[in-house]
Amino acid sequence: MAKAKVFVTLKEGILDPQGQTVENALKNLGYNNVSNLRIGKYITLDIEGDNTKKELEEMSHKLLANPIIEDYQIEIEG
Amino acid sequence: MAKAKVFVTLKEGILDPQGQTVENALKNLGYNNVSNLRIGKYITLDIEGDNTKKELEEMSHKLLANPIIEDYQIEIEG
Amino acid sequence: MKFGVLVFPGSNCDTDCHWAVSELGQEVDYIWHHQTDFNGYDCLILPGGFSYGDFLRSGAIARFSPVMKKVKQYAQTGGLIIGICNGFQILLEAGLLPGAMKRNDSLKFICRHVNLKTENNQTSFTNKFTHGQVVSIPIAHNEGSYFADEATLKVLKENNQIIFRYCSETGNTSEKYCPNGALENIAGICNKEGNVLGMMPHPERAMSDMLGSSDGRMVFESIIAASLQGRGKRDE
Amino acid sequence: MSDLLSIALELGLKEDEYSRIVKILGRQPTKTEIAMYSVMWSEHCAYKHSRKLLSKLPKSSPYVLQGPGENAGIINIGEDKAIALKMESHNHPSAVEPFQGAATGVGGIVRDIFTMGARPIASMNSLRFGNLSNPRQRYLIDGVVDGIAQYGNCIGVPTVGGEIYFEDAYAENCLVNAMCVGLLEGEKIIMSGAAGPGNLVILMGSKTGRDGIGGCSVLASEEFDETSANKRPSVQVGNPFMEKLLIEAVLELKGKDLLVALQDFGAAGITCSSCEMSSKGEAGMELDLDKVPQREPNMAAYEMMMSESQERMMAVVTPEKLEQFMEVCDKWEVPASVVGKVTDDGMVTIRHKGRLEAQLPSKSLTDDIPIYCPEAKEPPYIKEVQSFDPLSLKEPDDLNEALLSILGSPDVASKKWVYSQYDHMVQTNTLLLPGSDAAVVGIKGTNKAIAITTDCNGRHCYLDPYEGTKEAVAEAARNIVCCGGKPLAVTDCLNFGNPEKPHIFWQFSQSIEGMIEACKALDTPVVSGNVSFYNESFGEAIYPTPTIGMVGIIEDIKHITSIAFKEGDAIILLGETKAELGGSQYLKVIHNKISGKPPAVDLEKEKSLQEAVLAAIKQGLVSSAHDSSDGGLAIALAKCCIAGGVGAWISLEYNNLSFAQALFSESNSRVIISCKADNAQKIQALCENNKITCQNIGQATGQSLSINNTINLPLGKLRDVYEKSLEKQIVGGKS
Ligand SMILES: Nc1ncnc2c1ncn2[C@@H]1O[C@H](COP(=O)(O)OP(=O)(O)O)[C@@H](O)[C@H]1O
Ligand SMILES: [Mg+2]
Repeated sequence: MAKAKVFVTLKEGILDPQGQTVENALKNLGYNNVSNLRIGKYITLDIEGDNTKKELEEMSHKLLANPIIEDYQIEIEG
Repeated sequence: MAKAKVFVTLKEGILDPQGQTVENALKNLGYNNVSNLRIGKYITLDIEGDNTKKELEEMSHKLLANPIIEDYQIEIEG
Repeated sequence: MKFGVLVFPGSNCDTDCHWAVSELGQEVDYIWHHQTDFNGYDCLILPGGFSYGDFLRSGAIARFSPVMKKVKQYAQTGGLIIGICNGFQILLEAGLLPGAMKRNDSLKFICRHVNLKTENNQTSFTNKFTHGQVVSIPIAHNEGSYFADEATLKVLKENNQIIFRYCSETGNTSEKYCPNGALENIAGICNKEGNVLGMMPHPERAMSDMLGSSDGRMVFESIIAASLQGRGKRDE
Repeated sequence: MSDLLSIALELGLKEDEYSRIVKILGRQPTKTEIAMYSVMWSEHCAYKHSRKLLSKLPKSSPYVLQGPGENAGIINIGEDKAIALKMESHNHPSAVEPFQGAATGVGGIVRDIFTMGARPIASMNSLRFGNLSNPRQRYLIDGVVDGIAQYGNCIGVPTVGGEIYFEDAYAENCLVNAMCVGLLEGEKIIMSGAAGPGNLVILMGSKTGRDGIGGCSVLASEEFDETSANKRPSVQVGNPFMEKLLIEAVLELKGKDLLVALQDFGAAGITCSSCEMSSKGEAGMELDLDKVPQREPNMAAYEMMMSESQERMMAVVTPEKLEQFMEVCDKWEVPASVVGKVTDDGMVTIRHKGRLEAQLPSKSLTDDIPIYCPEAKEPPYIKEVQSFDPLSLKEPDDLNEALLSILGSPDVASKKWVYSQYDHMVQTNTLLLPGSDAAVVGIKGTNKAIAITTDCNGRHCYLDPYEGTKEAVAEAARNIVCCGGKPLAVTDCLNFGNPEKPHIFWQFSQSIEGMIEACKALDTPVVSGNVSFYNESFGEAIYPTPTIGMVGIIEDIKHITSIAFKEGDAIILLGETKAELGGSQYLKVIHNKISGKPPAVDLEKEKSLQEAVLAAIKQGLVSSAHDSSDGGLAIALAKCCIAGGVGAWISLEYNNLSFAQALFSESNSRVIISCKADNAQKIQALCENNKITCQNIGQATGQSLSINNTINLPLGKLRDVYEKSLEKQIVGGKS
């Protein structure tokens, strides 16, 4: 069994109002040194089998991310 | 300037209905080899200054994560 | 004519859509998300709600329901399909309509009546409207900020696929009358062939003045009229 | 001290309560049994301090089909239809985690409704926070509203109204009271009494995890050392998607007659439902915890018995119907497992891993409980505040400014920022959009609608719990009448401090007294409710807050009346304005004072006023109606203008009052009506018949509100202040 992580992020150039709102909130708390904050999804899961890389690609493409607005990245551990 | 990542995850034992539902959906798509799927947040940002580690800790604790139900992890690059 | 209202786990406007078309004297059935072999319908409605809790992205999981294969076939053979709110989101995720839905730019759920400008009244869903007519129909959604890349937007415009835009009471479609951050105030689009419509506002909630507006009736009345003229195709 | 006794004490039982347990059992209890008693005998489940007084509330009326005692009260509305109603608090969980606390509050109250076999058709909520200038309060309201919205919107039950107040007294103890109303069609109600020995006990819904068992972790060291504290989250997380599936599954099970009994899991999960179902059904129950679907490995017996995992229910089903039952659950993708059976020995028997974990007489947990009747003593502040004379304060020079300040104060300002986040239109029955006195929900297939409201002015209850509570009931009824409805029944949520303190218990008993009188006088029996004590921190209690939820019937939807003035209407004031500025918004906002005698309620007057208003509405004489409450007459007039998009030209006679009193006094039993000029006389005649003072005070016209030529405010300005103030204060932190 492997542990896998999938990071889903909004494509560059697509506005991220949530990220912006959080960034503003941080600035209001005095953290003026923060910029370019963006919020994505961090999906962790356990997966069995030998074909995990390919399957994770498929899952991400089909379901976990929406390729029109999102990118994804996969990491497999152990 | 450093690039930082904050991973926010639900504490162990806290119900993750979203993760559960997505896991079921993957199973219905035939990926029966997936388990323990959980969904958290993946926050990326740029930060200036020399005190970034400590400040990111503070921000995460105060705002980015909800310490009552969430844990966080910080990574700082370059 | 006969409508079919799809029911996914978590749909919650299914009964409202059922009620709305019954009010207009039409036959209507529910179609369960597992069903793969239905036929005899003149129009399918994908209702609003939170299919699969809207977890991950709204509509993302529902589009893999067994029923959706048949819905795609139905679309390809020219059948009329209207997706409302969550139904619109499902159609986008399923690729039956172009583009994607993002979270409202306010990051809040918004429930209220909005004004819509009818940009194209030559469709099976809008033939009872006049061109440019401003109507009041409520929205109720968290993810209604329509997005499409430039190329897609260009195609939408070229083919007159933008059906409704958010606007002011007088039909001004400037950005400040957009409740959710949607690209060019887009509230509803159809496919190139004109038989599939997706819209965020809920026409089934605007069926009588007692509910605050009766403008939504025109959407269903248009479908009925189109069907009588033989537009769309009964799937036998 | 014995180990067992110290565990009992840590779990909140008292020493003599522990002795009582030993006596009932005739032996030492097991640890799991102590845990079970500790929750079943807790204030929350047992109503130890309130039971006695609550028993005096009026509960019956020919149309009451189910009074207090079941999951919800039920009233008959004719045409083979009935309405289930219930309100409940989720104060503490919301203070800890506002989003999940409020969300699970909605989930819980909605379950109470469909557990009875009613389809939930409307939700309401009554909220209290501290001052919005404090960022924590803004965080709380944002989270609470978001939690209510996300849960309620997802399950497709419209959240049609509620109320929100901001007082320092709630800063450390916000109140989140959620109410739900359901529609029953046909005769059948599902009850919770487990009947028929041999019948199967089924657990349906989510798996059981270690949610909400924080307090019981004292048992952990005994049974389960290796689990770290961090595995015992005390925050419950809601899953509205599962709830929606449960609603549909349960209603289909009811429709197919597959249920003997059903109970949702409130506090204390399996413990509470197994004990209550057994006790109510005069039966027993045997459960095997190994069969409970678990979300986490290695759960101990007490963890399963105490778990507060959400979206779970317990059903009793006959063996013959099991297969059909499971088919329905499968269809809706609701997990369900048989976990035990009904027995005839009156005992709740719990086994786990082959071990007998508990065997208790069910009645001992639900009926044979310790009852307390604490001492009540009037707190000293009462005399002090009641002797304060608002007339001793200098009136402001600029009453226009004063009016705007009150209109824009968060208690009074429009709650649009809140209700636009709630789906208030789903189910297509919402016949009056939020903004009027009560919410109105149509009943399809009939010409009827129901009106729903929640009311309580905590400030008034603090200054005089007896009058304040009378007022809450009177105002609720008045709100329903103003919408065209006849008040039918009450559900309440009584939020107080620590009842073991004589001053708090005095507030409580005064409040109950007032409620009894008002409910009797207005013919609105109390059919369900909830008590939330111990709302204190650092020794300071919240204001006594007996929230009244009320449902009324509108016999014909053409009687539905909003608060909106119509151009050209005559404006009539029913009722008398008295020198009653005590506890008013005016004192709070303009003079920064919470003091004085709050307005009194003459229940007989109130009753005849309401009858006159309803008669006028039913005769078709009325084009708008609005009761005058928070902020007084001037604020009520402003709201009618804003809602109608029309100004008003008002001329008040105020005899021996000052002008500020005439504008801002919060005297009860007043309603502003507008009507076609021709109808004014008929309305006057109706009032004379009912011995109600009635004054023709002006006309709806133009684009500004003018009162005696002294108040002169353009409509646009009023609307701006009314509609934008709350959002500005929540989002921007500005006041
Ligand atoms: N917590 C809330 N949730 C939903 N709606 C609310 C809430 N608070 C207030 N409202 C709605 O806002 C409107 C005005 O509320 P309120 O100021 O209490 O009115 P009134 O003074 O006329 O009783 C009502 O329709 C009420 O239901
Ligand atoms: Mg009111």
